[in-house]
Amino acid sequence: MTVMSYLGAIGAAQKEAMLADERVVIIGEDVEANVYGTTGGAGKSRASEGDFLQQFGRNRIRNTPISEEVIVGAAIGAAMTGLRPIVDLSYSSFLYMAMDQFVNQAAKNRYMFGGQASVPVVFRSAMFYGLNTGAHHSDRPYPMFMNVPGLKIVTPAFPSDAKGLLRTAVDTDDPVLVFEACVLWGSKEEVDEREYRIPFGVGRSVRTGTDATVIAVSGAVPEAVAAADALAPEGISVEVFDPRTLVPLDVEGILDAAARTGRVVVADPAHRTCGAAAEISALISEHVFDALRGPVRRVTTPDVQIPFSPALEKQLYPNRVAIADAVRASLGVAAPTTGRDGDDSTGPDGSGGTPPSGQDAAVATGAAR
Amino acid sequence: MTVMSYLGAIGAAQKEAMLADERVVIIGEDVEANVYGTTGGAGKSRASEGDFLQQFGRNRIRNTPISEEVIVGAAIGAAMTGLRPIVDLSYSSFLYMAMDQFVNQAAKNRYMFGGQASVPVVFRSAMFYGLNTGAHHSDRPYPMFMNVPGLKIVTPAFPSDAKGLLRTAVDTDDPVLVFEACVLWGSKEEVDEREYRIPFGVGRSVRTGTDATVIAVSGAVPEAVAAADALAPEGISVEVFDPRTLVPLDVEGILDAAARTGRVVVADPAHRTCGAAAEISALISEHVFDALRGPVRRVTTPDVQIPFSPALEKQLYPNRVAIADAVRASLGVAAPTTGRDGDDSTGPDGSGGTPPSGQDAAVATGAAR
Amino acid sequence: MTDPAPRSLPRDTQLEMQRRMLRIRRFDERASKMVKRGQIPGTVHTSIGQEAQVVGACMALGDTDFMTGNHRSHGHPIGKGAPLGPLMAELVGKSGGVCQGKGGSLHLADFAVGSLGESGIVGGSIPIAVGAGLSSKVLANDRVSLAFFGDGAANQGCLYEGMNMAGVWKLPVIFLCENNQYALSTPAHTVTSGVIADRGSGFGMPGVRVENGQDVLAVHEAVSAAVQRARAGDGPSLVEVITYRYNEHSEGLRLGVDYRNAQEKAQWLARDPIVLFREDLIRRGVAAAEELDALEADVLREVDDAVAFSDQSPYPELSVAFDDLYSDSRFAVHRFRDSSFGTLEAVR
Amino acid sequence: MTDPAPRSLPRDTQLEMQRRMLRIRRFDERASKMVKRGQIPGTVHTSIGQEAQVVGACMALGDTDFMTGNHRSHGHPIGKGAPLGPLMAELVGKSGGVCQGKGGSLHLADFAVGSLGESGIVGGSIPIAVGAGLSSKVLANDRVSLAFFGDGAANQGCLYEGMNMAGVWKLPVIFLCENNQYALSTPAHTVTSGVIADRGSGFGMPGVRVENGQDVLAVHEAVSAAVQRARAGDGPSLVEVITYRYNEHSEGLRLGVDYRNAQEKAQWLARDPIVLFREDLIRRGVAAAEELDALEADVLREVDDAVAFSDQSPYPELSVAFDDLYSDSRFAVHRFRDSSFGTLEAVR
Ligand SMILES: Cc1ncc(C[n+]2csc(CCOP(=O)(O)OP(=O)(O)O)c2C)c(N)n1
Ligand SMILES: Cc1ncc(C[n+]2csc(CCOP(=O)(O)OP(=O)(O)O)c2C)c(N)n1
Ligand SMILES: [Mg+2]
Ligand SMILES: [Mg+2]
Repeated sequence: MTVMSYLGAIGAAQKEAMLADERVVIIGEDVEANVYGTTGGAGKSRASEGDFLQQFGRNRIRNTPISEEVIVGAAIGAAMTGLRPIVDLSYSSFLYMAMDQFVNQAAKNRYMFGGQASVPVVFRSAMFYGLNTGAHHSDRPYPMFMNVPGLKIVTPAFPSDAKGLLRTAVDTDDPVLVFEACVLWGSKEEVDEREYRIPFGVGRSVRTGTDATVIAVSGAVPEAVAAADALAPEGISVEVFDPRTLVPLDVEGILDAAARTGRVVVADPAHRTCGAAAEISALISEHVFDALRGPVRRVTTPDVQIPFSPALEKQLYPNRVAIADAVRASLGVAAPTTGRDGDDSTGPDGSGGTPPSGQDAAVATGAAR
Repeated sequence: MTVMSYLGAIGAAQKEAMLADERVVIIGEDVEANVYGTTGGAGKSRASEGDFLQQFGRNRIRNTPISEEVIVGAAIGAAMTGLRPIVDLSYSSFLYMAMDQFVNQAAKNRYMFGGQASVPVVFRSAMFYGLNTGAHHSDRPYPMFMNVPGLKIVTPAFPSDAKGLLRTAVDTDDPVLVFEACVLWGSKEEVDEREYRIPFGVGRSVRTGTDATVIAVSGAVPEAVAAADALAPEGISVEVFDPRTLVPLDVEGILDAAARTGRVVVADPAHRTCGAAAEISALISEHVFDALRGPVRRVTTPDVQIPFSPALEKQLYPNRVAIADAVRASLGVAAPTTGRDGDDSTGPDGSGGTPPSGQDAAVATGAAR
Repeated sequence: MTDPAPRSLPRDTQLEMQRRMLRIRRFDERASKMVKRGQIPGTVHTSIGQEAQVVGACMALGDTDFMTGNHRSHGHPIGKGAPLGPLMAELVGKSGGVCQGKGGSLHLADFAVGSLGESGIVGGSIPIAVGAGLSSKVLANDRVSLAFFGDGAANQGCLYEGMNMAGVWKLPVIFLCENNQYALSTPAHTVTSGVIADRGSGFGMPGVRVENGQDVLAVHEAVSAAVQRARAGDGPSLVEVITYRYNEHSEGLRLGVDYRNAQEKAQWLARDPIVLFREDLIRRGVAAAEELDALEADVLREVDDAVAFSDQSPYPELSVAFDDLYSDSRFAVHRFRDSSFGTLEAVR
Repeated sequence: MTDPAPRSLPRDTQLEMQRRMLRIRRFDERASKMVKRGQIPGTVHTSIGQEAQVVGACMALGDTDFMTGNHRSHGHPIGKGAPLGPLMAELVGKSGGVCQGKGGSLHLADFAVGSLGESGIVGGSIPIAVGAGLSSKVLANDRVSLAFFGDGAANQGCLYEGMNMAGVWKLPVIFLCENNQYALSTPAHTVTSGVIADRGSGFGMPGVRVENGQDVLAVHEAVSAAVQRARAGDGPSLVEVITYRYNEHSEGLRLGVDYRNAQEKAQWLARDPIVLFREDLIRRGVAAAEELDALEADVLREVDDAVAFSDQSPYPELSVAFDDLYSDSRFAVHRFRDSSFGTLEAVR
């Protein structure tokens, strides 16, 4: 085992996959110079040992023009004819440029050609939210892809999952979209440096608990854990379950986790309407209605676009405060009056005063009460 | 009042809007020749009286290249600078080509520029499902747009709504997507030939009932009505509620209709996962949990792409049989044993045998039991 | 319109050209009838009138070369050598269809002959062809990839992204524009700025215009040059072929306005590619009239056989609707088969 | 590199050019510092080194003409004449920002000066500019629309869709490629097939390459010709300007590899557009050195004032996050304000 960061684990998986199979190629903007940190060596620079370009050459490391539609389409075509591309689309907000290729080609080709086509291609992108880059870089668009049958959707929340799920993704003969929340980039974990795979459709029980269940997705997972930590001293025992892959979805795991406590909160950084949380909420109500002791509560980003100002942005995403509030609401208990816990948002030390940094959960984050 | 077809009502609204405001222009492929039936006169041909091209000229009837991305983007730019375009995108399956412009420009510009931009543009498209045109023409993609804050989404199910909602759409200073199910094209209704508007965010109670509530969207509305008709002789009284606009959504109307009976079925022709039905189900569970006497049931198109063969396609969409079965399931009653009602699917009289035409609801349509 | 095309191809090749053109003509004529009789659901887009353009291009490719197409879809796989039976069965929606009935006319594909799929989305398959060229390049397997698209599709941005990528990576790709001068009801000149073939040079590749696209040998020559260039590692080419479709955009479509005038149509009908080539073959002594008559009769039989093949093929079982969405299970969106159908009680 | 640009523009115009170039330089220098000090959140992309290209283009436009831009965003509105204070406040995220703090560096816009918005999506604003040209045409109001985009963006398909549409409808649009020879770490020549300017002719419009993009007058002349053409109703133009950015792609970005060599950088630094134009103004007797010194001092003060304006502006209230998503209410996604927040009980 080695301690790896989230990005390091992705880089390691990519290298393993490149070494294991000549048909694996990496396609994307600025992958040569390792701008996004997953095609470098230990030193993350082209010069350093283990650099992908040096190791695998320009035939397999394809530094592209800025042409998302044809990047995605060409990767699909290449996958249909013998390669197994990993496409680095940098930020998730750029996926829309290639939406037609995702929906009408990647998702449909195997089906519509009666099984003749195989489309083994992985599309990676970072959800760059929470970093004050404004509405054009902060998207979390996985729900719209969940509505497209034929795609598989992976949202690893831990370095070890990032590595094992990416290897499975490369092995898969179907198009896989991997969404990597940048708020997780810094997280570190003991990761097996040997090859391993984590199957799709099997969630991870992050924490067990008896009073309430939080189903948490992607960047909301560490916040859910922090909320559980904060609630423990109040005598509230919280189960945290991370589905890890949204398609296929571990419905059984979710239902079991939900039914065990009967009080459920779904924490999902995507926009609310028709988001992953909506689907999970609907599934739970449909299948284990009788086990529910109250409504399934959603903690999501509200249905606004992402504003730039540090005074506005961070409070919008599901955080530990909002999740904890929702859990308390599900139990019908009030928050302790002693100051709020878990406030780790930091405003920049800008001129003209510090931006309001507190997380006013009642107003900002959508905690149910 | 005049009897109008669904398409006729749309054409009438377009003409009214063109006459009322010089800034309204129509942009789209083949709009000159009225290929899609909403820019013609009574006779639907260029030569006939009332033809849009003759009446309004090429400056305002813009027959475009096949370039969806710039059609949509240019319409947005034109809307930001003084026009009020109606864009005819023909089939909904082509919207993906312009996804970036929808999400990153149309939806975000007013917000991200702090209110400086106004984006009064209407995007119309037909959901061409159920007509054996295969996976590239049969999409019902409104759920993915519901996940994009900043867009308004309209799904008229009746000619009178199509006319009144389209006028409101043209008046609105925000981007509006109108999804027109082709299964509704043939429907006819008495429609006021004078100008009128139907407000967004106000649903239509299509039918009142006391035992169960069906919330039905777009092409599922007539099927829900037919299901209610079929259930009446069994002594089951069904309320049918059509939200008419999905964003903004008549949450209050939905909750009232749901709470009134406590037994709810949501019928939605989109794919299931993260679809409109998921959102409506989640909202109902969240807000009127205590009024529910059982789980909210979804009747949707299953999460497969749309196959071409007449033996495969029609059975996949929510139909009267599936909706009725779901209502019965919500009431815990069995279907009457006397033959199935409401089977109106017709197979082509092809060579080599007739395709299986029955709607085997238990297998095919997802009726809950 | 005189053309220096090399009339020196092997006799068999020339006869095969005529055979494939005839196959397209007769297949599409039959399909058109079947649409009108309700025997084919939905609609079809025929290549009647464009056979020289299709076959000239396809036969410049080798058997293992790749090809993608569009909604005007039957000609491409036929031109590439696909058997007719499974194509016809596909149009009808039978389980013996080349896509098991799941694709239909708009989405034919026959991977066995390098046909990677027709696209109902205008322009949508162009990037796929670029990708096929990329895999050829990476795997160094010498396969060429050809994308068919119309004059209408020539205004889709993905074409230029594809041309740029193929150009800069020197991929073995041929961008073949079937300029039949209309996109549905829209005359190309009203929506096209400049000349399509001229768009090649800005992307660093030859842009060739075959003015006489009704001459199968002229098309074959131009595309063969592009194939040669691609195989030599010199990268992509843009080839624009001027042609004409005889029928309406799609079978059964009735528009209130006729956007093409009668004189124009008559002129093109007088230059029928199959008639022209037949006369050419006879004139040059490549084949005798009787031989060509026999070939024509042969093709008619092939089409009859294709219809018979389709007739005897059963419609697919409903469960087939849930096959082949993913590679690894019949229906794997959720681990619960029913969760796309209804509540869990249904199977529990 | 000698250039026949007309050095005969009105003196005031020439001085205004120098002033706007200086504004861009000093504004971006300050912004860069503020990023490094954590006073500006996120990052910024400076136009330092590209001032001649920006200002030469902007000043060829009239006040009511339209303009769209990209992530390298500050220069465009400054070049178009926007006041600096609200721009700086926007970068910091203050309520006095030109977008009320909701846009930030990547999404500046100042509709008062015809700046319709910078786009963080590479290529994304090109269709918007085409649309602005369309409304000018339909409303016959003589306004021209200019789209700034980089060499990287020149490979986005929407550019060619836009060029075609503008070409065929003869819209008053100028496609201005800021070719600073790199897209992030990627040298343009490694991802561009052919020459960008040469792509105009295939789309029926002039494609002009301004080799000396560090000469503000050379840029101004080329763009003025395009503006004239647009106003005359002759349609769009493509103008490619060769230039160079001095800083890293974005401030604070640290890459392990230096993709630009020192010699190349030194050569470009030696041809600083502001220094060149200062010398030119003095040489031609348009302005004395002292006058230009005063102008420089003036601009420094303007930037100080902009920072002061930003400093005194408060951060926006959180509720502002829910304004201006739609036109007709503060927060209208659902009729229930809370339904994007939590359960209904919260407000009932
Ligand atoms: C992206 C997209 N836009 C629009 C359509 C509708 N459509 C189908 S075929 C066609 C015309 C295509 O013209 P062209 O490319 O010239 O091909 P042709 O039919 O002439 O062979 C149109 C507009 C479509 N299928 N896909
Ligand atoms: C659609 C899209 N793809 C990728 C990016 C990431 N990105 C931001 S700037 C940039 C380089 C742009 O290069 P160029 O257009 O030459 O502009 P320059 O930065 O050189 O001014 C890239 C790749 C993006 N913002 N949008
Ligand atoms: Mg055509
Ligand atoms: Mg650049």
